[in-house]
Amino acid sequence: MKVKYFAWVRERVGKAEETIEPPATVHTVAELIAWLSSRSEAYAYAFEKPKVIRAAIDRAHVKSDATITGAREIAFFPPMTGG
Amino acid sequence: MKVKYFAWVRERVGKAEETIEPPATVHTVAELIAWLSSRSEAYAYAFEKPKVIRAAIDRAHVKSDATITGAREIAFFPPMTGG
Amino acid sequence: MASPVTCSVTIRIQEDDFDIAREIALLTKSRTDIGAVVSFSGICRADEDSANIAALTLEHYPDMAEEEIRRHVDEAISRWPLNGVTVIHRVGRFMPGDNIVLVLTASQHRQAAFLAAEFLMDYLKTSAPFWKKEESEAGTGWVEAQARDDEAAARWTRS
Amino acid sequence: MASPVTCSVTIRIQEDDFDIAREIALLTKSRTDIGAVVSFSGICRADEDSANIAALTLEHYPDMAEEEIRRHVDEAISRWPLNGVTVIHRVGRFMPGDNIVLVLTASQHRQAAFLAAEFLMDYLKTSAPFWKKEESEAGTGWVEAQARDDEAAARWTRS
Repeated sequence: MKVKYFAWVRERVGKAEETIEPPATVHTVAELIAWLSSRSEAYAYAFEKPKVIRAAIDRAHVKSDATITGAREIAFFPPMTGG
Repeated sequence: MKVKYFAWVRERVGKAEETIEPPATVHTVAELIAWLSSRSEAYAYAFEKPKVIRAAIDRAHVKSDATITGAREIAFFPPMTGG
Repeated sequence: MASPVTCSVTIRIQEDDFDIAREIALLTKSRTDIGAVVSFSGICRADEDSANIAALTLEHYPDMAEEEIRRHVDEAISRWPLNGVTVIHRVGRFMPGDNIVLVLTASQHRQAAFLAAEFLMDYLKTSAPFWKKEESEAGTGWVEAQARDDEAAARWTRS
Repeated sequence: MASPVTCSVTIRIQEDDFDIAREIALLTKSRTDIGAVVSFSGICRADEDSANIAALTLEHYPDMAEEEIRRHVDEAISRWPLNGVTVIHRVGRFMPGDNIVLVLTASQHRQAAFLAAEFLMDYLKTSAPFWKKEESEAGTGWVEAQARDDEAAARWTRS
């Protein structure tokens, strides 16, 4: 699946998007964040406060307990500050 | 004192303004309306529903019990419908 | 200490149309302390209470109208931190689609700008000495004041 | 029977500046059923929390941003009788005084236009995927979300 990062999540991870293949044990957004955090210090830094991170699956806001099954595109970003 | 009429009050009275000298027994806006109403059918028609009529003394809204003593300009008009 | 907000005020009663972009530019020009500008324009509609409006005539009490608007602008400035307020009310005869009134408010934050614009419009409707006369299929007559406008204005009353 | 309100919708995310007068003209042109137009423009300020802002960069999630705005415009149309809605959000790098966002709402009556514009702005602030980065004397950093914006958005929640 494709993962996108925005704002300071993107800066900390060090890339804007990538394609990942999480193990089958990763079912939810929260589990995906935990798995990504285990990959490197950069990810661990980006997701150090998981409660602050917002997520979207296929361009719609989701909560951290949302399932990632069937997702084509998952995005992670800080709280929005537009307008 | 000068009296001004606006909107349908003006149309019913038949003039936009005039100078009047009410008797010394007329102290309040309500008494002035009663005195004007007694002058002719046109005035009586204009002021037939005195509760609907709004008044201003020297360009500030007043209630019907306001004193007219010292007033230079009194205006009568229906509820406002601007904006 | 924050420097006090300076609020520029423009009030005009005129027959001519207004240009919203020009008025906004005048209000915001060479200032960088404004974060939010709200504009309200009131337009002559063709359909009022299902009658077909052909034209609308606005009559006013010239001197009092400007004083009354100024009192309410001052009140708005005392309630919200505003950087600028513009009120333009047209008078004369209007066709459907014509502009009638413009209220512009500028502030650092959007809530103040929105609230001040609503406050000013509610008071213009119920308290500024303007009167509308409609020409429609059903004849010509003075517009009656709406209870909903009085209710809208009443919500700003401070006890 | 009153004919159903038709609401024209324009949503754009762009680097270029917008022209409020042009957008209002597009929304109201050759219509005579609109009585009220509210515009909100959000402008880059020089002073945010007493730091001196030199520039602001707006980043966004392109596809989601437009979909998210459209969802909220549809929600606004379902809540209030609107004749037209325009939302333009700029992205890129801005200087103090530059326009950032425009929300236009048109309706028969002013209350619907005001409420819909406030609703859309509250949701743009908290729910549309845009992020601001500030360059100031104190350095460069991402703007933090404001609790007051979440509170403003929460008042529209229907139980």
